[in-house]
Amino acid sequence: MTAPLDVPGSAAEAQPESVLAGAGKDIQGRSLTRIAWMRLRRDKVALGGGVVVVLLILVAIFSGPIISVFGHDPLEFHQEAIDQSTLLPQGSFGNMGSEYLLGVEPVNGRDIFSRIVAGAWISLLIGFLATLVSVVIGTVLGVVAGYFGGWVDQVIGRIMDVFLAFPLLVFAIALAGVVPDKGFGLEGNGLRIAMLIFIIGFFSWPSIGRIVRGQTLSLREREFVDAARSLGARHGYILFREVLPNLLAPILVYATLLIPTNILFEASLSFLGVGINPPTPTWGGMLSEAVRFYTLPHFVLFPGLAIFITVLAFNLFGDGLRDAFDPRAH
Amino acid sequence: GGGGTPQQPAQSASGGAAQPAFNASLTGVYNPSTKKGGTIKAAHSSDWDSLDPADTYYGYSFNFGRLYWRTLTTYKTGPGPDGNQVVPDLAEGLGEPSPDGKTWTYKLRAGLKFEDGTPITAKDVAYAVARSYDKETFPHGPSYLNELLAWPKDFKGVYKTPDVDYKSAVEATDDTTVVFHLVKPFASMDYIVQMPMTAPVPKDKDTGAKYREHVISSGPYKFETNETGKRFTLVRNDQWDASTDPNRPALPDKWEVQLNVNADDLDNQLMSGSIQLDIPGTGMQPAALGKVLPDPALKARTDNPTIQRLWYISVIPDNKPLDNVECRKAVMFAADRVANQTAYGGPVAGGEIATNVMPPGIVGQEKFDLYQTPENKGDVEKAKQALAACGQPNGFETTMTFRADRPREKALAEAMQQALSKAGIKLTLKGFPASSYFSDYAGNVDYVKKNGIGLATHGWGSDWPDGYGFMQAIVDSRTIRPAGNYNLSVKNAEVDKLIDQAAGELDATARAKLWVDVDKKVMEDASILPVVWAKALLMRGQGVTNIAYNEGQQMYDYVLLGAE
Amino acid sequence: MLTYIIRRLIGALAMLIVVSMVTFGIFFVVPQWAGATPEALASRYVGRAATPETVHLVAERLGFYDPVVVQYGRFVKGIFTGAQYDYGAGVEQCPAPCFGYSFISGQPVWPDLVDRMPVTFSLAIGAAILWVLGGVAIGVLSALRRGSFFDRLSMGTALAGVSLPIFFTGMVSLVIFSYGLGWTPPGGAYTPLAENPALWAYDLLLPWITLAFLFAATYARLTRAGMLETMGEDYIRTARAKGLKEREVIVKHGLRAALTPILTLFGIDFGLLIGGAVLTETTYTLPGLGQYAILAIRNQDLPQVMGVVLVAALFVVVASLVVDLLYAVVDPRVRLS
Amino acid sequence: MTEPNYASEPLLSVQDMEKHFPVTKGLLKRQVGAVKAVDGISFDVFKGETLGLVGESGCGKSTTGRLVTRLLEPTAGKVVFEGQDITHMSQGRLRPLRRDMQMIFQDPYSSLNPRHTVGAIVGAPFRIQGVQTENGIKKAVQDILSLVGLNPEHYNRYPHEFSGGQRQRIGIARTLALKPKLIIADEPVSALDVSIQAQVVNLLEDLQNELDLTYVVIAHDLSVVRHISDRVAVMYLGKIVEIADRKRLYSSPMHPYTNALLSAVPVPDPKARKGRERIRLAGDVPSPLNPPPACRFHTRCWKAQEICKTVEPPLGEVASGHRVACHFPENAVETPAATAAAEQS
Amino acid sequence: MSFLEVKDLKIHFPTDDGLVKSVDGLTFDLERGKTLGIVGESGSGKSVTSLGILGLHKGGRARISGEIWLDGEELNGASAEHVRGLRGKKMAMIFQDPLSSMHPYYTVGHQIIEAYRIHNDVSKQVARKHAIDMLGRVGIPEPARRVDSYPHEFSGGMRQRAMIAMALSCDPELLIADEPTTALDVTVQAQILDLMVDLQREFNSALIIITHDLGVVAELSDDILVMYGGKCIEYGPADSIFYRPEHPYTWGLLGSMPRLDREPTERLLPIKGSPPSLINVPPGCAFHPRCPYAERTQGKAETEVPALTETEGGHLVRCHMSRDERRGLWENEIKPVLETQ
Ligand SMILES: Nc1ncnc2c1ncn2[C@@H]1O[C@H](COP(=O)(O)OP(=O)(O)OP(=O)(O)O)[C@@H](O)[C@H]1O
Ligand SMILES: Nc1ncnc2c1ncn2[C@@H]1O[C@H](COP(=O)(O)OP(=O)(O)OP(=O)(O)O)[C@@H](O)[C@H]1O
Ligand SMILES: [Mg+2]
Ligand SMILES: [Mg+2]
Ligand code: NI
Repeated sequence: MTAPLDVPGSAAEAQPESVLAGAGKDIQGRSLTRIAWMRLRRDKVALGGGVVVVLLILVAIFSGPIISVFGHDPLEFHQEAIDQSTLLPQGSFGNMGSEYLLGVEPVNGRDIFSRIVAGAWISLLIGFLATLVSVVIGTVLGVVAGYFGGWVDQVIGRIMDVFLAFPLLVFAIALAGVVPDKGFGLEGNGLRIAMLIFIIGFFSWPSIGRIVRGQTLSLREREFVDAARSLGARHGYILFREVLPNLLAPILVYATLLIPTNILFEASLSFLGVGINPPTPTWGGMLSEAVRFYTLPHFVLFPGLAIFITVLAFNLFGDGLRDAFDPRAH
Repeated sequence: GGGGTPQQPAQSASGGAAQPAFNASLTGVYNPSTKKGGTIKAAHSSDWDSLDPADTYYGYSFNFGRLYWRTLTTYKTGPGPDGNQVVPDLAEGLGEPSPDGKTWTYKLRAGLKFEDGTPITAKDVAYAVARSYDKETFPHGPSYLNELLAWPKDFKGVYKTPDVDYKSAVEATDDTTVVFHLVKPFASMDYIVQMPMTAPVPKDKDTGAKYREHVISSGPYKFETNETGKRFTLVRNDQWDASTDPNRPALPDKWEVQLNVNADDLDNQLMSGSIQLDIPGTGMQPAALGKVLPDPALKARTDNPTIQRLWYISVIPDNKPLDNVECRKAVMFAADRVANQTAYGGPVAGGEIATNVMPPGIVGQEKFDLYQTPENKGDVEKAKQALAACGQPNGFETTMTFRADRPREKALAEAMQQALSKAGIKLTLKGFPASSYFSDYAGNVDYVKKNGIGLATHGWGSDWPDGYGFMQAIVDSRTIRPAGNYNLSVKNAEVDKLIDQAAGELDATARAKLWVDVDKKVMEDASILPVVWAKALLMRGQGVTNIAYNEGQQMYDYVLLGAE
Repeated sequence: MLTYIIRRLIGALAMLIVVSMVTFGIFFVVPQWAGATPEALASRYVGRAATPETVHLVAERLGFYDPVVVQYGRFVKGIFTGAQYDYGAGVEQCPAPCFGYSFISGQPVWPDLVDRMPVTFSLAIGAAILWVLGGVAIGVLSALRRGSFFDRLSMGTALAGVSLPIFFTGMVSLVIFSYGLGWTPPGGAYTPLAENPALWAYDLLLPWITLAFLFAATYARLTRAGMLETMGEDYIRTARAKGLKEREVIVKHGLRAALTPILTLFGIDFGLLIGGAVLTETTYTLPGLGQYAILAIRNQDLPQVMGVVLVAALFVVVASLVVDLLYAVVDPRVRLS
Repeated sequence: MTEPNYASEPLLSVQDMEKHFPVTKGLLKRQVGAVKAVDGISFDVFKGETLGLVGESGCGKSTTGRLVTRLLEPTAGKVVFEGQDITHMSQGRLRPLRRDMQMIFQDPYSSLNPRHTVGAIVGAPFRIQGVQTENGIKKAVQDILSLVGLNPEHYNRYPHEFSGGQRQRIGIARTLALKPKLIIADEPVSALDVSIQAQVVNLLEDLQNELDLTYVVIAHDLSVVRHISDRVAVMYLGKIVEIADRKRLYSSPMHPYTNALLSAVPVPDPKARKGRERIRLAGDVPSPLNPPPACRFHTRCWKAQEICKTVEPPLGEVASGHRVACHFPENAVETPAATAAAEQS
Repeated sequence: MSFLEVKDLKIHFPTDDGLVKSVDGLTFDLERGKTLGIVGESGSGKSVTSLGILGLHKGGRARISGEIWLDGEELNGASAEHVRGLRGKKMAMIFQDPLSSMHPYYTVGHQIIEAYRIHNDVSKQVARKHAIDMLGRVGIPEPARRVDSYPHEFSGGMRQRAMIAMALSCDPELLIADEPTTALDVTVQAQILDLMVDLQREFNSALIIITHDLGVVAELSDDILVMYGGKCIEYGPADSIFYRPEHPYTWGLLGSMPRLDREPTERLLPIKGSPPSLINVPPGCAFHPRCPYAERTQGKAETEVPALTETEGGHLVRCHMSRDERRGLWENEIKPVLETQ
């Protein structure tokens, strides 16, 4: 016989307060996403960051139309906007005005506004895809290390240590400086962008890898993994069906926080002169040119601000996301 | 002004303090003085290749080195066109060629001494020349003498084969006579021996590759301290006898040289006066230009000479369709010379628009223009015609290389890309690190062929101001080797023939004419797209006297300078 | 404990070997994909218009005709047993650790490195003091006044600090404070401490502040997070229940625990910085290891690159070892085995 | 209610099972010792019965459970399930057998994947085992949900939307999906509040009656174990020290340790505290890293004598179905050690 | 006036999700030398109450109202600094999880010395002696050596003893033990409980013991307070609560637990449903959704909060049913089931 067990409807409703009732035990599940979203919505600063991120993405996607409406072709020279003897922009403030919203570059008079807008595309592309590379490498290695443990973990852990001890920037420069310019069916800037994505992604995976490994380690100890094992589940099932879904939130959060790091990494490489081939504009590249023209505030500031705002927006958003997903934070 | 001897500098100068004026030291000595004493503070934005006379190949090094070394001949000091002339230095007079032009004899002055007081003899000069032969130890220095002199077969350098007598190439027939034996007639020997390979080195003080750490002075100054890569100081060499040296007034007591100073900081310090001399002498940085040019007071402190340097683009005929001369001509016509000039820094800091290979300062140079375009801004029509003749009416695609760490070359590449696109020629730009640009990329035959490189930015400055000194290295197809080439585009048998003819021609005017012919041939071949004959905006340091721009050195004449 | 240190050192050695092999690989193998020959490599290190013969000789002297493995072996041997350098007129002994001689200047690399270390040390130590003090103080205050105006302001600033590229802040501060106001010396200024301590500090002030700003931001955020976490721990409640004064609760119980993870981060950051603050030194043209690294790479001077990379990696390894040992001192739960 | 059948073959038989976790040290990961979590235990479980396994924390209860279900590899010994030796069976061959042997976990919060719906959790066994169900998995899952007293409508909800007790029901539902014969329950109620514990205990009992299940229930709460078990095994430091049917064990425990355990349990009766005479054990359970030799309990035992430190008492049958590993058992007519000692002297 | 008097204590936490009424109008008192047991389900507000008495919520987000009188002093209105001075000396606390409650970086001795020296102006040596003394008194072997051990080097039972030593180092007059044995094994639990009884006798302190184990309460307490949903639902002398419980929740608790001291029952009598949320405490009687007798109150249970009324000598119950009804149910329906089965 079955016991007449009562299922009180009300108690079984979704109760965010079960978060409080079960103090100490972290509550996850879809609620996590939902609670996170609730928290995020209340976090105006993070939302602001998110809005800026979305705007930036839109700007990057629609850079073509934006440039054609508000500026000039980012590659086009405007000798007429340049003082031919000093080669500096004519007029004050770098020839800023309705014609050139943010002024023009010295020497060749290219439209800074257009170049910054066009640069957004590269920065975001590299930021996102490099992060994707790191996330893929980091997640795979992190999960494998955390799940299988033992010598696998030892080996992967050592690899991470090596990466952490590398003077990465130096390596990235060395590598970016000597890469051949043809290969993998790509050529020219296509290949360079791919290389940068690879290099940046490849050098920044350990940060995600560590987090994923840690999370996997603790997930592996959770009883639902044992439950799956005792049902006869294979490693693949456990990894993909049981462990991975629980890693998505932290991965998402740290990926969001890695994007700005990678954008900065790209900017640093471009700044050090091993970025994309000209004339394709990048923010770091613009800044590195601006070094020679440091007397022109507009030339220095706008690309710098572009990097700053982008990175800040991602950081704000990522921070908010992390807080929102943090089971401990209220 | 006339080129007075340094002892009575610049007759044109008024007695008192000179009035600062733009280009004041191009034609006369600015702020002339004979006052001795004081210190000149100089700075360099990077590092010397080497301080060793056998191992250096930079113009500034040749110029500055004269403070601590003396060569058989040297450029006449002082401003104006006379600076291109060579005058005797260690030697009593210019070289005496044998009638076949294959033996050159130089006689040394009397009373020459090294800093340690030992006399300088012809043996020391011959030893220095022989020593410079060893390119394994001295890879940086010029190798003219390696090729010109009749070295014994088994001679591998003074260190590896110390017992081999090299007198078949260079010998000291007595204490004061140096004789050079050439493998072929060569007219410009006086120019060659003004290079530091002939600066005497005492054999017993020679430490090979380490000699650079302490070079034994034969000039008016000697090393006091030398911190490699950071700084060094020169102080008076009391063994130097002014009476043996008509070229060097040796005014300051001391020279302090700072290395690896940030280029922008260097300019700022030069303007403010805390540094008095910018050693490389290649001109100010853009940031400084922006301050100097609009400011009359600052501008009056500057000079703007044209130097014997051509910035150019090799139009490499190795790949289709640039193997067709018409296609190369299309490039010539399509290029926007004004934009190119701007890329290099404009008419002031960049240079004069170049229409042919040889720059104006070269003896006997002629200016001509085979590819005239309206206002020098390129002619799309003519370019298209040329394209049609080449069989590429819709244009073509090719790749242009440049040195990524050189902003001007980058700007040039961008300008070319813009201009050529108007004629339908699509350029892909590729930047490479300067350190491996010639070895691995734009100067590597295989690379260029495999990667379809069509255009490559280059620059060339003369080693001495005649046709050979300027042209030979960049238009002689026989110099082409697998890697490290400066010339990959000019491969023309006729050009090579003309070069041989010119090199052996002892008559100066005929020789100059032949070099102009070479120039014309190259331009007809359309394998070099000249960009600018370089100019530099040089700033005279504050508190520096006796400043004159010397055309031979292509910068201020460092041995003339004095401190107020 | 001793075995632990030995094990770590062996691990470090293995890591340095990996690092050096990768560096070698990047230098030799990648150009070979692009079809570079020994001569092509050698022609990087000759003067302009050098003859093929010169190039060949140089390639021979630098040993480029040997297989990469042999060259690598020679390099490693040099480190352990020293190497000899033929300078033409004689042979010089380069004692171990010999990182070889620059391909370009023929100067031994090790003295160069030693020469530049003080600059980087000065930069790193000064900045570290500033950022640790500043970052931790701000982090603690923010955590204690969570949600206050101060908290929001400092965390906002911290986030800005993290988001600003140092080459941008460096450039802007140089333009403003050095070129504009003339308060600080221009880039490139460095006076050794022994020479003139006041000038040393004055020259490094701007780099210190810029660098510290970047790191202080991170540390403030981490300290705050760490403090918030520890202050919620049970043992803090115990300390309060004992009647401990709040200040002591914060400093002796809260901060002590909150700072331990920061120690780890500090070890790595500091180690990396000592290994070369590439961007800072480039921006301020400080003659330290970072600048050296960049120059070496620009000049493709392999011995220099190897030297600086290995030294950099060594510092990271040593720093993390020191941190781990310290950790065991600070946190009795950590057992080193 | 079904009665256990002791006459037939045991459903599960564990023989001399050991599990040693290596402790490594040094450069080469030299093994310097072992945590003897389970150190040679044997017991049988018969169809339809509930075997309770009690003992203090760290004595190896969970390890035993995990060894039986082959979540851990035994170091030595044998596990026989339904006559098949599964000790070293490969996971692949084991997979079909897993249907018959399931495990309930202690922590209802960590045993359910927070990212899966109840439907997915309870349906997982079908998917993993590739079992076809007549009316589709959903129907089967809903049937099980109502069996454990959950609303089948809640198929699409996530674990966090349920209370602790309900979650434990979900966990139980998952184990029931494949209609197992044996269920190992590792502390199924210790994470729950008292009022909820009772619900789950009742559910387990009802399910046993209805589905003809066999249980091994691991717990440290003696009263809960007594409530649901037919037989009880008491573990101490990796060993079973006493095993007997419930009545005997609780009314006349023989091993001093069992005695001490029973007398240590606080009784919810204020008057009882005055009258009761308690055995107080000194100290804590020793570390399984280097357990005391011979009788492991001798360090805390008030009856311990020299022999306890040198001779390990076997788990001998003292009365029918009552085995105890002690030289000086209580409540026994004759002590095996005393006899042995007498014979020797 | 009693030694400790708590009057209408309310501790509420405003959170993002709403106001958490963790403690909602709690009144009790306690004499020195007596023990009060507080029982209730998880989340019923037991720990919050104890922390509230010690003033450990101050400075946090808690909203505290009501009065707490300790030895004639009102604590709730007193300055934080004053209350701090009382902590450790006049009132002390033992926490549930001794490992996380002790600072991992300091030795056990250090932590006891620290506690002692806050309130006693003595040298380190003296304090150390005292610490060793205390460790010995709580039954830690070789106290002079173990005083320099770190908490993680102690076993669970030893840690809890050390915790007790720390709490008692200044002879507090009020000792609150919040689930002091939940993390421990039965045999060790028995040791600790014995120790607490002995020490309480020795120090003659007032003891509050918080637990959800009715057995522990029965073992130690003179008075018992049953909490549910932040409120006291039954409060009175231990005997009275155990032998004549009047609240259906208390019945439920008794019915839920299997008992060793009686013949095993066939079935347990669980309380249906699950504990309430403290944000949305059910209106009226918080227990009504789970109460089998709720309908007997004709809907009052859903709307009206029952008052805490006295039934007999100090035994208070919060229930809508009449006293006779409750008595009747207990005697006729509940008690027989619990005892006979
Ligand atoms: N994976 C492991 N590696 C090393 N030691 C382990 C491992 N798992 C368990 N142990 C040790 O084995 C012993 C027995 O552990 P087990 O979990 O079986 O105890 P338990 O009786 O279930 O205790 P509890 O009541 O605390 O759950 C313990 O000392 C434990 O520390
Ligand atoms: N600082 C706080 N902020 C918000 N809510 C809190 C806070 N502290 C406690 N609570 C809530 O108050 C309620 C009562 O908590 P309390 O810790 O007193 O329960 P308890 O009876 O001790 O339970 P347990 O038996 O699990 O220890 C819980 O719902 C808890 O989530
Ligand atoms: Mg267990
Ligand atoms: Mg509690
Ligand atoms: Ni336009």
